Amino acid sequence: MPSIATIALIPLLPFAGFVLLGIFGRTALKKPAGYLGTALMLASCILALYTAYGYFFDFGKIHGAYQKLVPFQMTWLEFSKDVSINIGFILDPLSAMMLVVVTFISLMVHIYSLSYMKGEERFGTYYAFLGLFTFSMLGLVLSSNIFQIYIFWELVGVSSFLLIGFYYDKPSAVAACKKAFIVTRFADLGFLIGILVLSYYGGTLDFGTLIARLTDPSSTQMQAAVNASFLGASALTWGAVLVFIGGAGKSAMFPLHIWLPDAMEGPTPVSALIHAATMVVAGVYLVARLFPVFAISVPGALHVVAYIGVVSAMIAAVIACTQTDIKRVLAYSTMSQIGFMMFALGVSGYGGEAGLGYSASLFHLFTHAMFKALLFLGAGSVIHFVHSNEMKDMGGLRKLMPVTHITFLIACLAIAGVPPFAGFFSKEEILLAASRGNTGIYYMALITSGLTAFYMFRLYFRIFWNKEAGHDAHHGKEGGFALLFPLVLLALCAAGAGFIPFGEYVSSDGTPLHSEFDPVFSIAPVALGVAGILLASWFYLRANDRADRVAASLKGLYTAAYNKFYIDELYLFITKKVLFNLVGRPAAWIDRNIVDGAVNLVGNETVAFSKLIKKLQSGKVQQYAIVFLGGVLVLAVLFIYIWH
Amino acid sequence: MNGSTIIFYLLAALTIVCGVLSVSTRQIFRAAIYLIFSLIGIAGIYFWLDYQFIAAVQVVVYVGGIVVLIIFSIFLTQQAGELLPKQKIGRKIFSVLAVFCGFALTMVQVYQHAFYENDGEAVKPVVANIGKQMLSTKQGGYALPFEVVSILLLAALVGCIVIAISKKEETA
Amino acid sequence: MNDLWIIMKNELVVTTIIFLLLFIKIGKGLKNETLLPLIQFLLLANLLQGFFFNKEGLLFEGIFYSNTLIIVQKNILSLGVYLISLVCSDWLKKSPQLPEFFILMLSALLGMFFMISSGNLLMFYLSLELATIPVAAMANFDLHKKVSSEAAMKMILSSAFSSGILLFGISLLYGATGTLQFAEMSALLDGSPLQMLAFIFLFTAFAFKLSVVPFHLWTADVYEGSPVAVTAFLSVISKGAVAFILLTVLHKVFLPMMGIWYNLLMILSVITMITGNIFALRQQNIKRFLAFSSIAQVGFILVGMTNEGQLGISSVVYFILVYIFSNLAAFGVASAISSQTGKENIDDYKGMYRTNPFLSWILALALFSLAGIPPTAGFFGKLFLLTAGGAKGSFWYIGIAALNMIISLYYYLRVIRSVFMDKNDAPIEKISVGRSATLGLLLCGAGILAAGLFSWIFEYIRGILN
Amino acid sequence: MNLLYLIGLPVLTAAALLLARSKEQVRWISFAGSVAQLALALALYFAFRQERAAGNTAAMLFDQTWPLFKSLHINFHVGVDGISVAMILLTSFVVVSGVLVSLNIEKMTKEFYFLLILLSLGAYGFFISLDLFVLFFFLEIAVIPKYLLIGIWGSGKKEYSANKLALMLMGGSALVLVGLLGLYYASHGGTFDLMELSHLGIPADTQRILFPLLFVGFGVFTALFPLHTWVPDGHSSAPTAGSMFLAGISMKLGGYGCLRVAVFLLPVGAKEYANIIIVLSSIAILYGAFATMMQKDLKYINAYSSVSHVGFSLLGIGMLTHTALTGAVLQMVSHGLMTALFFAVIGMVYDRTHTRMVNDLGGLMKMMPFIGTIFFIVGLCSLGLPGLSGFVAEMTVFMGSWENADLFHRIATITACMSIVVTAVYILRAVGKVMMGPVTNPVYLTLKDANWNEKLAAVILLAGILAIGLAPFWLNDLVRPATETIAHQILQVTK
Amino acid sequence: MMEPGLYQILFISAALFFTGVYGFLTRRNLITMLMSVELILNSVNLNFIAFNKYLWPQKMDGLFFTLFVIAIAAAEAAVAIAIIINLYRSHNSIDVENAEDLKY
Repeated sequence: MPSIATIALIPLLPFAGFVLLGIFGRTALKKPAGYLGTALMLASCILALYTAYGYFFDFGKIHGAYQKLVPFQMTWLEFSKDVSINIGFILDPLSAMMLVVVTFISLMVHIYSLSYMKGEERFGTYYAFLGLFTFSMLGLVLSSNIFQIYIFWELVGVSSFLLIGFYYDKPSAVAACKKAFIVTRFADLGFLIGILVLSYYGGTLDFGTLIARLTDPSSTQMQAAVNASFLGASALTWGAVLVFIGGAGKSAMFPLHIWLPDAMEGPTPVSALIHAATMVVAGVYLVARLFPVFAISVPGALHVVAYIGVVSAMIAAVIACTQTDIKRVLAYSTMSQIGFMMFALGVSGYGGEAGLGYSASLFHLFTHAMFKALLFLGAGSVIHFVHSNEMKDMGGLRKLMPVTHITFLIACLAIAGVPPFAGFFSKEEILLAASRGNTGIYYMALITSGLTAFYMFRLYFRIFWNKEAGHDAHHGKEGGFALLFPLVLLALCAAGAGFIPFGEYVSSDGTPLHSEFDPVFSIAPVALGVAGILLASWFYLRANDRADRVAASLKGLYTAAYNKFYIDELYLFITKKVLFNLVGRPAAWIDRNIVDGAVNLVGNETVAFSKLIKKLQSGKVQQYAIVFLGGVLVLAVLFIYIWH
Repeated sequence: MNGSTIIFYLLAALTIVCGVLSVSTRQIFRAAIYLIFSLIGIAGIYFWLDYQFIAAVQVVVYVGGIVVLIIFSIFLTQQAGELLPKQKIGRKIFSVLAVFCGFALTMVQVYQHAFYENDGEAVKPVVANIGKQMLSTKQGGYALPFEVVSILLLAALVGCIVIAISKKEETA
Repeated sequence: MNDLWIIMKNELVVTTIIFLLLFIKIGKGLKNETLLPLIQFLLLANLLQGFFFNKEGLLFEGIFYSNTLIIVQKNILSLGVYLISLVCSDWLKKSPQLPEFFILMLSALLGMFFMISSGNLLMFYLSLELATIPVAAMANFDLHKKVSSEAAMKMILSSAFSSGILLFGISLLYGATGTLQFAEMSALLDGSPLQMLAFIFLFTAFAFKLSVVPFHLWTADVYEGSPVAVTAFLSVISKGAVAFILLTVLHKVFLPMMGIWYNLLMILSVITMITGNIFALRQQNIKRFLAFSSIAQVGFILVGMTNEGQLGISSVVYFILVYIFSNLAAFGVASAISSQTGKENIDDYKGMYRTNPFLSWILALALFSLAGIPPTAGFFGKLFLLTAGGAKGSFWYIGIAALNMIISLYYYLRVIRSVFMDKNDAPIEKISVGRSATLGLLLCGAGILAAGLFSWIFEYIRGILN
Repeated sequence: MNLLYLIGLPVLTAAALLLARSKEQVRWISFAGSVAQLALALALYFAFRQERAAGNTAAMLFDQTWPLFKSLHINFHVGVDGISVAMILLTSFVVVSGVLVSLNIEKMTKEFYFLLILLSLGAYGFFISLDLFVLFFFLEIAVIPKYLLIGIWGSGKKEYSANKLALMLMGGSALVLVGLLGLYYASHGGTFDLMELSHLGIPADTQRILFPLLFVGFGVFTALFPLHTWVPDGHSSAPTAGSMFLAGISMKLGGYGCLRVAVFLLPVGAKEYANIIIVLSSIAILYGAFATMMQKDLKYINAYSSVSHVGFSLLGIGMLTHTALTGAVLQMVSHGLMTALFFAVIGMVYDRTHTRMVNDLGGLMKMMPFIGTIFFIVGLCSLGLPGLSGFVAEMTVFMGSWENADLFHRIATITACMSIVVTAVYILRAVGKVMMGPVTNPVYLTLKDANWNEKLAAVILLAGILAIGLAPFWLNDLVRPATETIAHQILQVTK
Repeated sequence: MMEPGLYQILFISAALFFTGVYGFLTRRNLITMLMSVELILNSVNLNFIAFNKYLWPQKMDGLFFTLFVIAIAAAEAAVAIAIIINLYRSHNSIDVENAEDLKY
């Protein structure tokens, strides 16, 4: 088992990068910022690989099952004797796998950015932010305490904010980062309340204890949680659903997904890191982390997860077919793929064969990280080349950017589920799990995977084929080594990662799950995928107006999808019209005019009263004497007759 | 009904009627004269009560001193023959009301009060007794108040002089 | 008989000074520049002698008595007079009748001394008049000012009216009890309606002197019209003296009727505080402003007086000491300004801090003390008064008193705001404060701070009563 | 550790200021004095820890008594527990940075610093006194400096704001005064001593009368809804250091008083009125946040957000559980540091751009990265980001609140939680408008970043925020035993 | 008709007292107001003498009180008249309503 320091260094090295570059990144360390950040990340990645390797092949497996190890824990904030926020590390298959994914992708992005972000004025700051993000994400995956997750959850949110808003003088970027933060924050509210509920009934914030208590029907905590009900659902269900809301926000599940497409305002490598490979899967990770509770104690909540997942997957896929900004297409695709992961969890059971969905989901998470990061980085390479995000500015780039082209194609094949690329295996398992769990979801998923192939190849064709490249494009050059190296490396992974026997290592209860490959079952999805690709090539391989005609014939649906089903507008209506105008403005008005007005009124009335009674002091000495005499008489009568 | 009673009521009538006239007449000299008669009436009552010394003092100080002072000041300040200005009717009504209430209240209390009946041996209010006690420092002596009053008179004198006499410096 | 000289020492010293001044006046006319320091020295001597060779005792069969508390009270008054002679020296220097002024003032002081020491209603009445009539004459000392004589007229007539009612009350009391001696009277009070009537008649005279609402109406007019030194004397010394004797009268003589005067004081103090405060809100003239503020302060004094125990007495005495410092500081500043620029309006004070920081700070200190803000002594004074007043557990009562502190703060802050915050293109020019006035103001300022922070002052007063 | 140093030091500083001859001297004396305060506060903290570690479990440490008004049983009784130490630390941090940011004050420099130091004197005295009379004395001492600071050095409708502040605060202290006198008489023995009073068992009926007086009275100081209206006006008109002191120290006097006097001495009253407190503070939290959303002036934004944030500590007090009370204290400390820093930054922005209107500003990050960064960090602290103090405090309050299991408390807690979203909205709006986006005014392009003194001030406060945010356990360990004493009082009543 | 005694005298004095008060309240001329005050004081004197005579004859408290009141009345009248004359000089009138500069 690696020493605590080894594990601790995994997140702390990027953090050190953040601190150093945050303070000196503008001045002393501006030039070497990229190398410094990358070097630290490399070290971190190596340590992560070392740890994961050790865990999976050396010390992690005891009695045939992978154990949850907590090598380190310290009390950070004590609420009461039992309930405290502890900062610690948890090592289990889930976190070990995530460590690898996060550090690896992050390293790729670090390297990629060396070239992509070159010449940026805030180059050092950029690397600082990357470091912060990586630190937060690693902290999140290593969390041994539900509140610790929340802490890093928020930190991930803010570093995402920083990175999306990196070009802070662009109003659209500012709007996007605000939106991303606020929407996820809104979801975090659910998470927070969920934590409160779970911790109240579980009597602890520690994952191990919490899960143990809340999955054991005989424990007092469990009984209390099941018996307490609110609006017809048990407290435990509420807690689980609320926690899931938090996950849904971060993972851009419908209807909390609206921030993700806008988040593409950030630098493209950032999108690759955050909005494709790591942060957005935090929701999946969260559900997976609490999976025993979901699966054993609150199947109802798990259904919610499944349906939200599949609906998100489908909606996103439809929207993705209509978008013209290539990063937005990828963003919706990401949302769709995460939907896959979610519903895979949702249809899964706990333990053994029933836990297939769990393994499949995380397997998909793993492969998706590779090919989606690759897609984004490839798209970044294209954008770098043509200086535009719009499809109309692209086309016929295959000869001009050969490496990008090939790697992008591999990624597209992987995501489309074409064997033998990585995506095929993971998606296959998901569909298998769905078909076993819930046929309705299975069919929706099947359609969605067809759509996936279609929109991905739509993207691919429009970038690299479709028409001949414009004249100015010829002068450009594909990026240098730093830009291409990550592409190639990721492409290799995207091509080969599917052969990892994932279930052996990561499963719902820690015991290895042997997944068998069923070629018969694969026919339908593969066929659909190929159909999607062919359809896309029919529309987009050459420049023609077929797509427009079809779009025109499906006008209503197309416009709706193009406008992302008007969900943004709905949000805008709720925030602007309802919150600002109906709550905020009245609150401000009431405060100034009624609450404060009352205070002023008291003051003004006193002064006014003072003016009113000035006549009493008339300056006439005889009147004074009358008052005097009156006072005497009143007092006399008062005390003689009334108040003995 | 004997002579003494008649004299008393005559004196009482004189005192009250002249008092009322003094505060109601619109000619200032007449007011002063009525005041004198009212004060004389009171002196008569003192006399009737066998307090000759006080009666004498009353006549000397009031009639011979204060009222003369008042009349002098009337000379100094009043254009001859002018009627006094009328008071506002509202003020009058209020005053009458207040005064009547006060009077009623006082009299009710006085009549309801059972005054302590005392039949101890009386000290004759003759000049000898008064003089002796006035300058005594023993039981019932009034030497100290006497001194206080003398200082007061001195201070009043100084005050009067400053206020009324020092006209010259003001104009200078 | 030897005791006479010692027990009446304070009075004798004051009398001596009066005669000394009389001789000075009759003899060679000294210039004010030499006379004023001499008078100040005499007053200082008078103040200092009050601390030594004191003796308790009865004289003239109880007409006059003295004890440590009374001596302290007299010393407080002497201190006040001394401070007035300092802080108002700018005005006094210009006064053409300086010796007369002090003869009158000292006569009034003498009257107060006798009043505090009186053990007899006759003596009380005489000394009350002695403490009033000279002051009325003093009010007229700004001979060239119309308002001054108007003020004097209002004062003498009002006080004559008030003393008429007082006398009527005394006569009824005499009829009902047959004695004028305080010591004998207490046992003879049975709370019959006539006695109550007499008591209320008697009480109104105190109320008049203290400016308790509704007997206060003369106050503001007289304060505004009189010379500053007289206003200061009226608002501080004569109020203090009357409050002292009222304490004695209520707590010793009328103790059997406590049920009545407790309620009486409570009602009157509430009305007084509120009226004083509300009128003070809209005043422009600083003297008139201070008049109403002092009315409000009297309301607080009454709050303390409702406590019949030792705390009541000690808090009132202590407060008056504090009040002397605070009010005299305020009047001192007003006097310095009005005697040099003739300005008496609060609006004229705008931007004064820029030109006269010293006066501004003293004024601020004084007003804060009057408002009862720590660390000034006014805070402690007010707090003890309220502590005394709340002893019966009537929360609403101290609640009203505390709320009145807020209103009063409002108008005190108005002055502060004028002085420190408001902009003014033509603020009052730099005023050269004379040496003795500066000394007086500094003494007041020191007193404002020290009287509170040195807790032994209050403890001493309290200790006397045991 | 002699607690009198805490009073003596400001007094000495003030005296030295009076003797100072030039503006430079004034500045350096105040700076040295405030640094000494900081050092003293830290020394106190370590001494306190040492004493506790040595096993001294007395409720109040370092306590000393001198008779003051013996006949009234008023003593100068001082002592500290964890809450006081935390507050003293907070005060010293704010004082140092307040002095630092105002080094460029030219108008009546000496008076300015004199008042600042006087204010700090009031705060220290308040936090260490264990005698209610003395406590009240120091409470009121702190009012007038605020009035003058706003009225003389303020901006906008400063006289109005200053008046309002002084009158409302004095109104609050008038209520406190009545309450204190009530306690004095309720105790028969006639004592103002906090610890003695806490053992007396004041009758429930009396508590019912006194609790609202004391709580509302102190509540005015800490912006208890609906008596908070002095906050926006006062803060917005005050000079930078004034706002910092006002929000960072002065508002804490009220919270501390609510806890230490009202709740601690009158647990029955607290129990009975807890629901009202909870309702009011929940309203304040959410309503303050919504009102903040609509503000256009940066200072108003922070002032209203203070109303909302202080609501958390009142909510914590109202919840009456041990954790919630701890959270309330943590929130006081956190909010003090945070809001002082926020005002400092707003002041820096204002000094440069001469406007505080959000809509007029834009893109300042480019010219002043340091100020921008601090602005951003403090914004994050305000919206409760982990790693910064706000998170720790708010979460403790939430956790503590959630311990009350009935629906009413649940709803109140959720209401309070909801504010974290609204807070995010207005904070990001402010940050987005002011620091990010295109530069709205070409004049801004020439602006300079923070000076050394401003930087130092910001760093000091930031250090505090981070110290709590990253390692809350030291503060938590400090505060928890103290709040336990209070919670114990309440628990006893329940039994 | 009753035998004259204490109550009759008290009646007279009270009547005189309130007559004086009435005069004080309604007379606009300052000198006549002063005269009203004299009436008030005299009524009090009458009271004292009556009480002394009928109720407490062993001592002469009432009598002395009366004597001193007379003395003080003289002093008060003197000062008042001085003030009135001074007022007359500056206002050219002794109407009380003409001296109302100080108000509100």
